[in-house]
Formats: sequence, C-alpha cells, structure tokens
Amino acid sequence: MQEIRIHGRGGQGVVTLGELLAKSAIKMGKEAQTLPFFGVERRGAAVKAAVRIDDTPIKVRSQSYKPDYLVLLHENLLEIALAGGKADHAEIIANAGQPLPVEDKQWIVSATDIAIKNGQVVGGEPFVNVPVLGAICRVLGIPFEVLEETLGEQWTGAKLTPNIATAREAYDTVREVEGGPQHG
Amino acid sequence: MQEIRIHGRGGQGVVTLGELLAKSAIKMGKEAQTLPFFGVERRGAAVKAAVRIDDTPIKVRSQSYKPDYLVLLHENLLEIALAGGKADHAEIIANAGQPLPVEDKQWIVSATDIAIKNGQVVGGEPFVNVPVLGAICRVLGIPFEVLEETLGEQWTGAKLTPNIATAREAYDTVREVEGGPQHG
Amino acid sequence: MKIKDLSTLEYITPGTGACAGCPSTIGLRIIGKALGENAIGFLTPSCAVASMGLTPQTCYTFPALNICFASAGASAGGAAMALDALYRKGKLQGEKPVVFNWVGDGGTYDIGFQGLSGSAERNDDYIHFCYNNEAYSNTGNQRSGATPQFALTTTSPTGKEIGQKNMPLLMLEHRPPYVATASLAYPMDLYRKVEKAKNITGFRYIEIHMPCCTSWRFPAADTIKMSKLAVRTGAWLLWEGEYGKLTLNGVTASLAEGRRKPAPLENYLKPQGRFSTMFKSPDKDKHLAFIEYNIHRELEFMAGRAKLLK
Amino acid sequence: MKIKDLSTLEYITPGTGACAGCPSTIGLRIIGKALGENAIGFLTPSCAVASMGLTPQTCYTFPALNICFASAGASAGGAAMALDALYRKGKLQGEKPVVFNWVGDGGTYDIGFQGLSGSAERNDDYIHFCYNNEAYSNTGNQRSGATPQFALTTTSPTGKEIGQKNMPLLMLEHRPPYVATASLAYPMDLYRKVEKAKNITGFRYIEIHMPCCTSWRFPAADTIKMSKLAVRTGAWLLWEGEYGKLTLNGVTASLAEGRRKPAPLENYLKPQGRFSTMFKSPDKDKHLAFIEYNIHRELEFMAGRAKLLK
Amino acid sequence: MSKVFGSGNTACAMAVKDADVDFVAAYPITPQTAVAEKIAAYIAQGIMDANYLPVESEHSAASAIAAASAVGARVFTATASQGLLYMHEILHYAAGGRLPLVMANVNRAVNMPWCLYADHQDAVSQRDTGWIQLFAASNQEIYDSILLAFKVAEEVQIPVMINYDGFLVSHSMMPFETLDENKIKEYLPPYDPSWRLHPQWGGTFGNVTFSEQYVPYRESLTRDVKRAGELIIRCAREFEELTGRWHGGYFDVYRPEDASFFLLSMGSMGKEMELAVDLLRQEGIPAAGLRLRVFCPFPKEELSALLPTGTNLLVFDRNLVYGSAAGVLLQESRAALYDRRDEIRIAGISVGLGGEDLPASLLADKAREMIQEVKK
Amino acid sequence: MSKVFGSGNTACAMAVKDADVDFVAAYPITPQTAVAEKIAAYIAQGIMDANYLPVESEHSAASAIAAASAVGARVFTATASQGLLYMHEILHYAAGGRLPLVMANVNRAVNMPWCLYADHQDAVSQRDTGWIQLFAASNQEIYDSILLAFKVAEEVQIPVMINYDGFLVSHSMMPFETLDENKIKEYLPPYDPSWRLHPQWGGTFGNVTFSEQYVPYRESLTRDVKRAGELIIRCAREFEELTGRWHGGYFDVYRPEDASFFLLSMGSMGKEMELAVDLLRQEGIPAAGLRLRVFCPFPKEELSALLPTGTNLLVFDRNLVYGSAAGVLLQESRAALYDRRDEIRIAGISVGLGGEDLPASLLADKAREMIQEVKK
Amino acid sequence: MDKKIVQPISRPVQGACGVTGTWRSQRPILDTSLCNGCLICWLYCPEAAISREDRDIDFTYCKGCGICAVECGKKAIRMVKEEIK
Amino acid sequence: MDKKIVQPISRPVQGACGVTGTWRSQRPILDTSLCNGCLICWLYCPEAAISREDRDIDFTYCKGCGICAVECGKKAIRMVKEEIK
Ligand SMILES: Cc1ncc(C[n+]2csc(CCOP(=O)(O)OP(=O)(O)O)c2C)c(N)n1
Ligand SMILES: Cc1ncc(C[n+]2csc(CCOP(=O)(O)OP(=O)(O)O)c2C)c(N)n1
Ligand code: SF4
Ligand code: SF4
Ligand code: SF4
Ligand code: SF4
Ligand code: SF4
Ligand code: SF4
Ligand SMILES: [Mg+2]
Ligand SMILES: [Mg+2]
Repeated sequence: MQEIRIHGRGGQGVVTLGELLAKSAIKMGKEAQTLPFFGVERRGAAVKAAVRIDDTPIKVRSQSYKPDYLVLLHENLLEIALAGGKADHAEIIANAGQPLPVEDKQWIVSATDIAIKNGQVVGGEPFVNVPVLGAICRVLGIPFEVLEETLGEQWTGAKLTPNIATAREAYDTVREVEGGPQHG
Repeated sequence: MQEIRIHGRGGQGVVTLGELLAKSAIKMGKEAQTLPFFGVERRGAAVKAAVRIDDTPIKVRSQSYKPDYLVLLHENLLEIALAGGKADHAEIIANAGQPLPVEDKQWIVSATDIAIKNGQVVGGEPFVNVPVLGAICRVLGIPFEVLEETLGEQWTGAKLTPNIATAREAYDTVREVEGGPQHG
Repeated sequence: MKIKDLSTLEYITPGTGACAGCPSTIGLRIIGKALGENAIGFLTPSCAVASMGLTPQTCYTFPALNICFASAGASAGGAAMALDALYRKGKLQGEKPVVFNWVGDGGTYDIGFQGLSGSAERNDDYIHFCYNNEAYSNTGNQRSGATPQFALTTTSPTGKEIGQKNMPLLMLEHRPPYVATASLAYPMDLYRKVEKAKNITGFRYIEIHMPCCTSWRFPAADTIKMSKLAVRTGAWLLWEGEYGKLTLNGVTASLAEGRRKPAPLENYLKPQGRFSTMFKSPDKDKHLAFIEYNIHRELEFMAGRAKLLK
Repeated sequence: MKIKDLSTLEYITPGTGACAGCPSTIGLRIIGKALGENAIGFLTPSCAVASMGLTPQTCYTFPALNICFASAGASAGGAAMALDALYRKGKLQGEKPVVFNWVGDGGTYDIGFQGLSGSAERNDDYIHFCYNNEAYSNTGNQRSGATPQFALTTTSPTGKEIGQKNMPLLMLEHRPPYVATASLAYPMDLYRKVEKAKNITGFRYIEIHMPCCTSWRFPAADTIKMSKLAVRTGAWLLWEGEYGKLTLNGVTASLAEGRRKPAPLENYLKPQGRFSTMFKSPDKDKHLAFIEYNIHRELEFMAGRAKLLK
Repeated sequence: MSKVFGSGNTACAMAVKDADVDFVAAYPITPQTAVAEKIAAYIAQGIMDANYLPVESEHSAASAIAAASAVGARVFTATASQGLLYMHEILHYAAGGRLPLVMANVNRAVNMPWCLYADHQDAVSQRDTGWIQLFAASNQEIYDSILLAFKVAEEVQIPVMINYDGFLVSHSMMPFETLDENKIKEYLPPYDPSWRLHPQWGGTFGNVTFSEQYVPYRESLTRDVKRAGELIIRCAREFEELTGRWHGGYFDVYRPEDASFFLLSMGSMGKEMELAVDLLRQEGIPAAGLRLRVFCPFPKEELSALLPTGTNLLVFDRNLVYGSAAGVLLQESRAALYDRRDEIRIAGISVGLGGEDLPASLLADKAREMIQEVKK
Repeated sequence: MSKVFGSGNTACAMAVKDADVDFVAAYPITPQTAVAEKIAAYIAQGIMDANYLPVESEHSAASAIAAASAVGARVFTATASQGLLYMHEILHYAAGGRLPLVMANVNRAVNMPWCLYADHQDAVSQRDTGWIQLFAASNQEIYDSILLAFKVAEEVQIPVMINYDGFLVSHSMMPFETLDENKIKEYLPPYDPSWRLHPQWGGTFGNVTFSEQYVPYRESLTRDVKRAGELIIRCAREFEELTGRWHGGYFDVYRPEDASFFLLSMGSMGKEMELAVDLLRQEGIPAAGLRLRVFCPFPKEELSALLPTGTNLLVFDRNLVYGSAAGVLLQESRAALYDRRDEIRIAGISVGLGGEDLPASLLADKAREMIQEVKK
Repeated sequence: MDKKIVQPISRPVQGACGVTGTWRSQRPILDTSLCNGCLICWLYCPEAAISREDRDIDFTYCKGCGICAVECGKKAIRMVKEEIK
Repeated sequence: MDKKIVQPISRPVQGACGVTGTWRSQRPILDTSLCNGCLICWLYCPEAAISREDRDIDFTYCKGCGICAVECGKKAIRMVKEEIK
C-alpha cells in the first residue's frame, strides 16, 4: 500500500487534490481511499488529507501516521507536515523553489509560478493543487494520460485547458533534489 | 385491611372524600392510603377513588378490585360500581333515598337533601361528599369527634360550620336497610 | 351564506369526552362544515385529544394523526409536501386533501411556536387552527403564553404577571398568504374565513377564541356568551390578513372606527372565576383600568396596522 | 461618545479560529466594550463556538457557557433568574452580572426561536444578541430563516425561493422592554444600543447584521463595506423599540424620510458570490426589481409602524 | 419534623421546598403536573424562597436549570414521559457538563399510542445519558430521596433523576414525615461547585475538543458515576443516622432468609412484590424481594453479593428491550452476573406496561411461571 | 450499475436518490451536512423526484418525515449526534406508530464538551426506542444498506437507522457501485402501508389508551422488531443474489477458522479490526473478527452460534455504559450469552471515544491485553 | 412474512366516550311552538346532539351544558333539573 | 470523597487557535505619517491585532484580512503580498 499525506492551507484545494489523485490511481486498476481533513476549514489555516492506494480493497480506517509520501502545497508547511509523522523511507513532494532543509528524498516543483504563469489565480490565490497533483503523478508513475482523463472528468472546456497545462508543466518539471542545508 | 371504593361524578369531590376519610383513620392511629382516580376528570363523568385502612404500613400499590365497602355518591352509580368488583362480604354505603335493588348489606343516607337543606349547593350542584363522609365514618366506627377534627383542618370559619352540620346530620341519619327489589 | 346552508357533515359524533359546554367541539363542528370530507388533521396533546375517545374508538370523523406536542408545524408541513409528491408522482390519484392542524394555545404559542414559525417562513401548505382557550386546560389549567394578565392558573397562583403574546399578529408579521382570527360567537365569519383559507395555497393560520368554562370558571351554558363579550369588549379582535395586509372585521372594525362602543369590561371578566383574585384585590380598579387601557391601545394599534402595507 | 473613548477591554484575544475578516469577532469586541467585565455569555453551536479555541484554551475573555442549539432563550433566562435568587438569598454578593446570549441567526430565527419567544413573553432578564450572517455558516453555508431570497446556499442550490423572516420585527411585536437592530458599519450606534440595553431590566434583543465573506463570497477586506452598503441600500434597517414603540435610526431614518436616496442595490448584491446565479439568470432584472420593491415596501412599512403605539 | 398525609407529588414538592432550592423551571405534564403546581404555590405563598420559570417546553426546562446550575444555583425540575424524552439532548449535556441537576420523573408510558399510565420506558431509555437514577416506591421514600439526590448530585456533580410511578404513587396519598430545617442543614450542605459561570471564576465552558481532550472528561464521568453509587449508600446511611429512616441501599431486600428465588423489580411494583413474596412463602416457596432503588449506576457487584450460589433470579421489568419479551433489568442482571463461577439461573418478563395493574396475586402467578422456567 | 468514487455521505445521498424516496426533511449538522446538501442538489438538478423540506430543527425533521410516512410516502432524513438526541421523542413515537422512517445517523460524540468526531454514544443511547439499527463500515455498505433499510422498514413497518462513523467513513472517499433503476425496482417494491392518514382510509391514529389497549401494541412491536432482524438477513441474501454484493448478515465475520478469540466491534473499527486480526494471527494468536452490522435487535442467538465452546469474546465498544469502563456491546453480549452451558469468557473495553484514532496496531494491543484478562 | 401490522387506529362511533347523557344534571326542554328553526342551537351544541331537522335532542349524549338554552333567541329551550335516570 | 471534578473549562490565552499570522497571504503595512489616530482600524480588526496606542500590528496573529486597509479613511494602511514566513 502506498500512503500519501497532503498538507496545505484552507482554500488551496487539498481535498480535491486527494480525490483526483485517488481517481487517477483507480483508473490504473488500483484500489484507493482518501482520508478526510478533520475540522473546520478556514481559509489560510493548515489542513491535511491523505490518500491510500493499494492492489486490494482497503480496510484501514485510521489516520495516516507513516505515509510513504509527504506532499506540501507550500514549502512553509514542512514543519507541520513533519510533526504529523512519516515513514522512515518517506519521500517529500513539495511546491518549492529550492531544496527543503531535510535529508529525506525529495521532489520539488514550482507550482506557484506555474499557476501564476497560466493565469490560475483567483482572489490573489494561485491554484497550486493541480500542478502539485501533476508532480505527484509523475513521482508515483501515473502516466499523464491517466491524469488528463481524471482532470477531464472534473472540468470541461475553458476551465479544463489551463488545468491540463499546469498539471503537464509540473509533471514535466518536477525534479528530485538533494536535501538543502538544515536550519540551526 | 379495610378497603373502601368510592364512586361519584367529576366535580363531586370524590378525591377529597377519600383524603378526609384516610386522614380520619390516621387520627385513630391507623395507617391509610388513598388510591387515585385514573384519567381526566370531566364534570359529570363517572370517577372513582379508593381508601385503604390498616394497622400496619400499607404495601399494596395496585387497584381496588374487592373492596370491603362500596360508596356511591349517587344511587345511579350502582351499576358502574358493581362492574368494578367488590368483596363478597362487601357493604354498600349510598347517597340514596331508598334501598338499592341488590342483596348486599347496605347503608343509605339522603346526602343530597342534607346538602340542600344546609345550603351546600354551588352552581346547582349539592356538595354530597361531606355528608357521605359522615355516613362512612359512622359505618366504620370512626367517632364523630375525629371527623370533626379532620374537617377543622380542611375548612375554617364560615366554610367549616355547614360542613360539620351536614356531616353530623348524615352521621346521625345513615341507616342500614334491607336490599330493595331487584330490577327485572 | 346562512346557518341553514351549512353542510350536514359533522366532524364529531355525539358522546365526546369533552366537558359539557366545551368550545373545542363546537369549533371543530363549524370548521368541519367548511373543510369538508377531503381533509386530514393533526392533533397535539390537548383537550381535543384527551376527549376524542380511547383507541380503537373515536368521536372524530375526519382522519387525524395524534402527533407530539412540539410537532404541529413540521408534521403538517411534511405531510402536505409529501402528499404533493405522491400526487405528482402518480402514487396517489384524485384530489389532494387539505391538511390542517387542530392545536391548542399551548401547542401554538409555546411548545409549538418554533415549528409554526418555520412553516410560515417556508410557506408550508396547510391551515393551522389554534383553538385558544388561554391555558393548558387538559393538564388542569396552567398558564400558557396566551393566558391574559391577572388570570389565575395553577402556575400563576396569584394571577399572571404579564399579558399574553399577540400570536396572530406575530403570524401576520411572518407575511404568509393568510392569517385570521375568529370567534365562536360569529360562526359565519369563522366559516367564511375557513372557506377562504381552504382555497389558498401555502401557510394559513386561523386562531379561534375559545372561552373554556372549566379553566376560566364560568357556567358551561355561557360559553358562547363569553365568546361574544370577548369580541364586544375588544378583548378579542376579529381580523384577517393576506401577505401582511390586515383588515379588521365585524364588531372589531366597528369598535376601531368608533361606530360602536365597547361593552363594559366587567361584564366579561367578572363571571370568570380566574379573575376572582383580581376582583378581590384592593388594586382591582387599577387593574381593570390597565386592562382596558391595553385593550384600547391594542385596538388602536391594529387599526393603525391595518393602514400599512395596503 | 467617540471611538477614542471606548474601553480598552477586549472580549477576544488575538489568534481566534475565525476566518480572516470575520464580522463576528468584530461584533464581540464592540459589544464587549459596552457590556464590560461583569457579564456572562451563552453561546450556541456556531462559528462563534467553532472558532473560540480547543479546550482548555479559549480566545474569549468573558465567562461563557456553550449550550445546546435550541437552548439560548431558556438557558439565559434560567441563569438570570437563578442569579437573581442567589443574590437575593445572599448566596452571592456584589453586583449581579449582566446575562447575554451571542447567537447566530440559525440559533435565533430557526432552532432557537421558541425559547426566545418564550423568554420575551415572560420578560426574562437578559440581552439576546443575534449575530446575523444570514446562513448556517459554521456548517458550511446552509439556508436559514434569515437567508434572503435568491441567495445561493448549499440547501438552496438554485437560490432561496422565499425571503427571510423579519425576526427583529417579530421580537418587537412581543413588546419587550427593548429591541434594536444594528450594523458593524455604525459601531457607535451599536455601542449606544448595547449600553442602553445594559441598563434596562427584562428581555432585550439586539440583532447585528454580519456580512460573512465566506458564506456570501466576497473579499474578506470588504466586511465593513458590505455592512455599510446593506444599510445604505435599505436592505438592512436600523431601528430600536421599547415596549413596541419603534424609532428608526440614522441612515435608515433618512432613507425613510426621503432625506437620502438609497444606494444602488447592485453595488451591494453584485460582489456577493451567493447572488451569482441570480445575476446570471435571464430574470435578473425582474428579480432585482422585486428585491428593490420589497426593500421599499419594508422601509415604508417600518416608517408607518414607527407612527403606531406612540 | 411534621407528619403529612399527601400524594407522592406533594411529597416531592415539599422536599424541594425544604431543600432550599434556588431555582425551578418546569412544564406541566400528566401525571407530574401537581409537582409544578405545588412549587409555584409554595413560592407564591412565600414559604419557599426560590425563583420559578414557567418555561414553554421541557427542552427549555432542562436548558434553564442546566444554565442555572452552571451559575451555582441549586436547581430542580420535574417531568414525565414525553417531557423526559424531549429533554434527552440536555440530559446528555448536563451529565457531560457535570451539572448537578435534580429532577423528578413521574414514570409514564411513552407514545405511540398515547397512554398516561405508569411504566418505566421513559426512564430506562435514558440509561445511557450518564444520569444517576433512583426509583422510589412510597411517598416517604420520595421525600427522603429528593434530599439525598441533592446531596449526591452536588457532591459528585452528576445529575440525579428520582423516578416514581405515575398515578400509582404520584397520586396515591400516604402518610410521610418531613425533616426539620436544622436537620436538613446538617444533612445537606450548601452547594459549593468547583467552578461557576461567573466573572469571579472566569473561563469558558465546554469548548470544542479533539479526542485527546474529550476522552479524559468521559473517563472521569464514568468513574464518578460509579463513585456516585457508593456515595448514595453512604448518604442513605447518614440519613438513617439522622432520622432513623431507611429504605434500603442499592436494593430494598425483603425476606432474604434462606431464599432461593429472588424477585427483582423497581418502583411501586417492588413494594407490592413484598405481598407476592408473602403469598409464595405461604405456599412454601422460598421467595425474596429485591426492589432496586438505584437503577443507574446499575449495582452489578451488589446484586451478585445478594445472590447465594444456586439461587435463582426472577426479573420483573416494567419496560421492554425491543426484540425481546422482557426488559432492561433482565438484560442488566444477566450482564452483571455473567462472571459468577457458580450458577445463578435467571428468568425475566415484562409486565405492567401502560399502567397494567399488578396486584400481588398476579405477580405471584408470574413468579410461579418463571420458577417453572428456571427449574427446567 | 455505475462505479463511483465518493465519500460515505455521497454514497448515502445517492442511495436515497436511487430508492425513489418521495420526501426528505433534514437539518444540517457536522459530519452529516453533505447528505442534506447533496439531496437538495439532486432535487434541484432534477435527477431526483422528491420534495425536500429544509426544516428549522431535527425535532421538526423527524416530525415532518413521521407525518409524511403516515400519509404513505417513502421518507428519509439524516442527522448526527446532538441532532439525533434532539429527535429522541420522535424516535419513540415513530417506532410505536409503526412508521417506516429511514434515517442515516453519522456517528459523532455527544456533548459536553463539544466534539465533532466519531463515537457511538449518540446511536447506542437510542437503543431503547424501538428502532432497528444497522452499522456500516464502507461506502459500498452504506449505499447497499440504505436500499435494504427501506425494504426492511416498509415490510415490517418499523423505522430503521443506518449508522456510519463521522469523518472516518462519512468524509472518506472510496469506490462504490450503484444499482440500476430496474434492479432497484425488482428489489424494493413500492411502499404499500397497511393504513394511511388519508380520507380514503379514514380513522384517527394514536388515540389515548389504557393498558388493555396499549399492551398489545407494545407486544406486537417487540415481536416485530425481532422479526425485522430475520428480515434483514433475508433481504441481504436477496440483495446478494441480485448483485453479488454481501457485507455479512448480523455479523461480518473475518477469519473464524479455528479461532479462539473473537474480536467484536461495530462501524469503521470493525473493518480496521480485520487488520488487527491479521497482526494477531501472524503472531500465532487465533483471532477472528466479528463486525456487528445489526445492533438493534441485538442478535443474541446468532452471536452465541458463532462462538464455539471454550472460545473467548473480546468486545471493543466505541461508547460507554456510564459507571463502567466499557460499553453497550459488552453489556449486550454478556446478557446474550448468559445461558451458554459451556463457558465463554468475555472481556471488554471502551475505546475510540470522541474520534480517538484506532489503528490496527492499537486494536491488536488492546486485544492482547484482553487476552491476558480472559486467560486469568 | 405476513404484512399485518398492529397499529393504533380508531374508528368513529357514537358514544366513543360513553353514554354521556349520564353526565347531565340539567336537561334541556324544547318548546317546539316557540322555535323558529333558526338552527342556532343545532350549530352550537358541543355534542352535536340536536337534530337539524326537528331540534330533537339526543338525550343519550346531551350533557346538559345549557348552551342551547342560553343561545336560543326565541327562548324555546329551557333547562330543568335532571331527575334520576 | 475528593471533590475534584474534571470539567471542560477553558482559559483565555493569546493564540488559542494557533499562530494565525501564518494564515496570511497579504500583509497590512502602516504608513504612520498618514495616520491620524482615528482608531477605526483598531476598532475593526477582527483579531484585535492592532495596537490602540500606536497602531502597531501584531503579525503573529494578523490574518491579513485587509479590513483595516479598506476602512482607513486616510489610506494609511496598504496590503502587500505576504512573502514566505
Ligand atoms: C412534550 C410534552 N410535554 C407536555 C405534555 C403534557 N400536555 C398534554 S396536553 C397539555 C396542555 C395542552 O394545552 P393546549 O395546547 O393549550 O390545549 P388544551 O389542553 O388547552 O386544550 C400538556 C402540557 C405532552 N403531552 N408532551
Ligand atoms: C441540535 C443541533 N443541530 C444541529 C447542529 C449543527 N450546527 C452547529 S453550528 C450550526 C449552524 C449555526 O448557524 P448560526 O446559528 O447561524 O451560526 P453561524 O454558524 O452562522 O455562525 C449547525 C446547524 C447542532 N450543533 N446541534
Ligand atoms: S377544559 Fe375547556 S377546552 Fe378542555 S374539554 Fe373542558 S371545556 Fe373543553
Ligand atoms: S464563516 Fe463567516 S461568520 Fe463564520 S468564521 Fe468565517 S467569516 Fe466568520
Ligand atoms: S335556537 Fe331556538 S329558535 Fe333556533 S332552532 Fe333552536 S330552538 Fe329553534
Ligand atoms: S344542553 Fe348542551 S349538550 Fe344538551 S342539547 Fe343543549 S347544547 Fe347540546
Ligand atoms: S484607520 Fe487609518 S488613520 Fe485611523 S488610526 Fe487606523 S491607520 Fe490611523
Ligand atoms: S489585516 Fe485584518 S487582521 Fe490584519 S491587522 Fe488588518 S484588520 Fe487586523
Ligand atoms: Mg389551551
Ligand atoms: Mg448564521
């Protein structure tokens, strides 16, 4: 089983990200489950959700303590995310411009820039969840066509195009990096 | 244990009658209990209550099926009263001008006349419960002084006098009679 | 329309459990003639339920459900909406029945108010009848939100400190399709209002004043007489309103316009045992004057209110 | 009284759980300055509770009890009466605290209405604040009795079919000692009303209009701007009433007297995402005109109502 | 101490008056109404110094006294049947909030259909709310239990419900003795809560929790409910010392000597059961009566301790566990006695629903049937 | 039949849509809200032909659907926690009145203090109301159970509550399959009540009774609650024949082969328990899982039948019987198994209150502790 | 499964609450010669005990409230003390 | 019996719901030279994050709602994009 825990802030579409990731996995013949965020989601407050992907029906109903992947919709959520626990072997996938100051295996993508570049900004907030989803799919080995199909079920027409564009760009540009310098 | 079941109509003061009887018994060093009427007491509708008198604390909490005395606030309640059951040896004490058409041992008193004569009428309804109480006390061997004391706790001054008068008159005039002719 | 033209349909059968002289059964008989056979009723715990007979017997001829005390608004609203769905979907055929509540002042002013207010806001499709005997009569005369000031009840043993709420006005200010007050003393006015309400869709409220000989303590024979006095003194006002537009009716209109002098208040209050303490009080005159003042103030207010929202 | 003269007392501490731009915490801050330190509050489930912190931490500095959703009227009424007994019997000494509710429109218009109506009828001794954000915001924006017509909520997904109930008017018609409406846009008017209410005994009701950026969908920065527009368009009316005597205040009075022209309604409604469907509808103009007509009708009505019961 | 002849409802109202209650909120319902009426009358007569709120529903009655308790007042309400059911949300609330409400519940059947007469379905369906529940069978026991209820509730800060059967006890008049003011003062100290909703105490009450915060409150509640059971016994003993009056501990036990059939029941039936025991003993059947006085917390260990090895428990329930032919006491008893190594046979039935009258002869008949059953 | 990936609340709402429900009344409460919202949306979109009443409280939601059911409509509501408690009076009413309401209850802790997360105190404290209660642990099971609930409720005319854990299931997205309209028609016939509140049927409903009249209604109710249990199994079998989908009968039994420790639980915990069983089996502990699906009527005989002589029952309760350290399932199990001649040892604990997370490792730890206990 | 569900349904009958004529302590007596057939008494009888056709009173159920006597504008009904039934 | 009852009482603290400054995506910047001290911003800040004395903003808790900037009649506060904290 693969367990992915996503950290973001209220308004960033964390739950939708989890849903789209799970749907993409299902399209690949997998079983999947998303775990909810517990609490009242205020814009700007830290929120999280988890996704589980497996080959057989998923029985787990408890929370995610040792995810295989930690996803950050913004690099400044690193501390909160680590505090929530992870597997020793966990990899981090982050919306970040530069390596995170931890030793874990990590993948970064400039999702904010990608969103802004593609005009995916509402009320001053760039839509980073779709590009980050693109990055996750790449890391998990989900073919882009599958992701494209998922996105096509969620949005249509003029709304779909920029989402595919940002997902694509992130899919293509996410890169594995060495852990950055640790803070004192 | 002595069990007395009283039958009357809503508005006639059946519950008060039971209470005053029980209190009089208690004054004689007895234990006593009244049993409530079950239901909504509409003026004119048939109602009933029971009194239990004993030498030791009373444990019975069930209804009165085989009372030792059946009391009727009006002779026209005979049928209803009999339908409610009574002990084989039961005696009947009734507000009636003439013997009741049953074979049971019976006591009658003209409580209505007594009430009217003493001006104990409100809204066209003569207060027959106090004279009937007088009759019961006589039959049960409760001295009139005891009853007088009970009445004195219930009413005072101008309200008390006619009540004592009607009770007294009934106490003195209640008489045992032979069962009257049976209806076809 | 005259009394002679009224339908022979009876909502009750003789041999009810109500007190002799009960206004509730009279009210049911009159509204039944207007509502007709294709109606279903909801009843909350009250004299109307306590006196309808022991299962499996009933003295009511209309189909009725005995519901919980706080449920009138939601239950009637739900039933009406469900019937609408059943007829629309073809699961029931024919003419959709009229839904109505027959509920006391306790079930209307107090424990049932929330549901009714919700219904009025949503414009649920039924007629709520409040039969207002100004007390919890069934449980033996406790104070309700409809009990008038100074009236004795077992929970206002020295007389109620404060006046009743003006429930019909509150319903009117919800601005539903129809709100009316009525009196047994003016049966054809009541009948007309029920007929009118019956032909309107949405939330309708009709409150009928119900002098109750038992709780108020007056002779049973005077039930209708007390009803009349309530209207003629101005203690009970007759009016109707649609979407908040108010019209005073009959005697009330005459009183408001000064075409008629109110009947002396004492005639109405004195025979009621529930005011005996007030009448014995050294402040009797002050209290009477205060009641009179309030009646006058309210009448004037309603007359003014009738000029708004034309 | 000027802003500068307001007390430094704060009912909240920084770091609340409310959305950025939340009107509720602003409201609490203002009323706190008027109520002062000797007050106890009752809170029903709502944003105000969800955002006050996890036990054992709170961002509210006043003593408060979180009660059940339908309980506001009875709980505050009971507490006030109990305090009265405790001080009378000498079980507590000093000055009796002021009792108040801080309750949303859901807890006021809907599930809490009955308790409040009962309190008003009995004249229970507390101040009920309704912070009216016109929706069940805490559960994610469902319709309430205060949601205006055409507004989208998750339970009125095509726009609410029917307008809100006029809750402040309904409370006024209970004729309690004090009823007022207020707006965050006129903080000193709000402050004055709270101070006034504080010095009255009996049932007092103050409803504060609370544009909620999250449920209404407008930028958080515009909370006060929307408050102002609501008053200036006439969509929200400012007034106060004592024992049913009504006085229009400030901008509302000017609008009613024609001394001021209402602000264009679109300025108020257009920025609110909850009206997006209406603005996209082919009937947009009809709907807007209808809202405008209703605003006008209500303003006229309230102006007329203010002339009654002088 | 004065001797009174009055109804169960009167006994209840007088105890409330004598307990120096500060605040009462109540709503009328048959057969409780007289309690609300009498308290209103005492206050009007000036013989009781309390405030009374004539609320518009039972949900409000419970909400009002819960809030009044939070500000530190001694509070009371009374209800029955539908009224109790309508309070259910607040019952949970008050127990969770550790508010020592005291309530009389005059047991009455629940609808549908409407029925005004005694059964225990109303009370037993509150068994999972965290309230302490006592059942009284005589007017004296009602009076004494109300005083005890305040003492227990306030010491452990858990609400207490005193149950007694509608009409059978509530409307039946019996003699009872009250307690003098000074003795009551000795027995029942003023309520001194650990916290009050008041500016002097400060703080907000009942904020949102995650399980980390929530669980400790539940754990302390369930622990203290258990403690409350022990406290009831201690307080009953104290009361006995003070007055000589004793109605039993967890159980009122009747003729346990050499008994092999223990007839378990609650409420008025439990008193009548003594007559049934007498009838059975006359026939040579070694019967005993166990009238349960403390329904919540259910006295598991104490029940077990009362039953010698090889005896039989016959349970009479005035309620139903739906899906079975018996009720809650049977279920609780079977659960309680599961761990007995030696065998105790148990049989149970549901009787007396909707006020079905239960004379001793009928109870004895039912006992005989159950004896056949357990002998099988 | 179409495959959906959605939350438990979505599964619930879709089943209601597919079941040809006529009338819905609901009031929002976390974590149920999405059910109310989605049904409102389906109706607005025209994909569901029903009327929806957005009531002002849960007492009203229940009152509205009860009346709607009386006129013959197929009805539904959903709630949670405080909402369920607030309906308590109407729950009794509907069961007594034999009105086949169907309700989803999204399990959440009850106050005080406030807590939004899963536990079963809300549902278990309704066990004495006469409702049938099912517990579902997956979104597929929710969808399927809602269809089954209508079939059972309407056939036996007793209301049915479907429970599932707040957030853990209500907000967790999982794949599930819906059922085609024609198959649903085959499975679920139109509601054909024995009586309707309607002029065509006539009569008044629920008049006052004395015990003579009252008792027969109670007796038939308790009998039919029992029948309903059997009916659930029959209907689940029928559903399996139609769809191949089977979630278990009274219990969902996991790895019972040669088991000597049976781990009993309800709701989402019961699914996670399978992983705990796997963990224990890996250690050589012969554990099995019993996920209770039918809480009311509690399947006494069936539980007994599942437990061979000499085995042990370990009960995990997500609720409390106050005064004890465990909950209702332990109590019901002990009561149910009292008559077993051979010995079954039982232990129980209360866990997961207020949403306390219950990973398999923790469940296995608790199981090991209980195994020590029963071995003593 | 047999679909017979026991529900508390009541059917209308005369005398659902008994022979309420026994409640009477006063008895209305109609003087047909004074009656103008206005039907006020019929409309107001709380027991529906007065015949619409001929104002005949059903003494099986008439409770003797006296409303008919008070309301009859023609004074065609008077109340007399009820003799033993 | 020990009288310690465990009750869910909460005490006021700053940051009861966390360091809400992290929620901010925009940051209010005060230009003191433009400020006339009218205190509108102080009164309207939903977080009580503006000092009454000097309008100093407590960025630990300011959520960046922007109300202060909109309501300041002097335009003494402007919102800028929040840089990484
Ligand atoms: C929840 C609940 N509370 C209380 C009662 C008791 N009760 C039954 S009838 C009644 C009074 C009804 O008063 P109202 O509605 O005015 O009708 P009336 O008795 O005056 O006809 C009361 C309090 C009840 N049945 N249910
Ligand atoms: C009895 C009950 N029903 C439902 C809820 C769920 N609930 C909690 S807050 C809320 C909405 C509150 O709305 P409102 O009073 O307007 O306050 P707001 O959320 O808008 O601040 C609801 C429905 C509850 N807590 N209790
Ligand atoms: S108490 Fe009043 S309303 Fe009730 S039955 Fe008697 S007369 Fe009618
Ligand atoms: S939803 Fe509205 S009322 Fe609730 S916290 Fe957010 S802004 Fe405030
Ligand atoms: S009211 Fe008088 S006149 Fe009119 S029909 Fe009756 S008896 Fe005849
Ligand atoms: S006395 Fe009353 S009950 Fe009898 S006929 Fe006249 S109105 Fe009817
Ligand atoms: S609102 Fe503007 S001018 Fe007024 S105090 Fe604040 S910053 Fe200064
Ligand atoms: S941006 Fe908002 S929270 Fe920050 S200081 Fe300004 S008003 Fe306060
Ligand atoms: Mg009434
Ligand atoms: Mg709101």
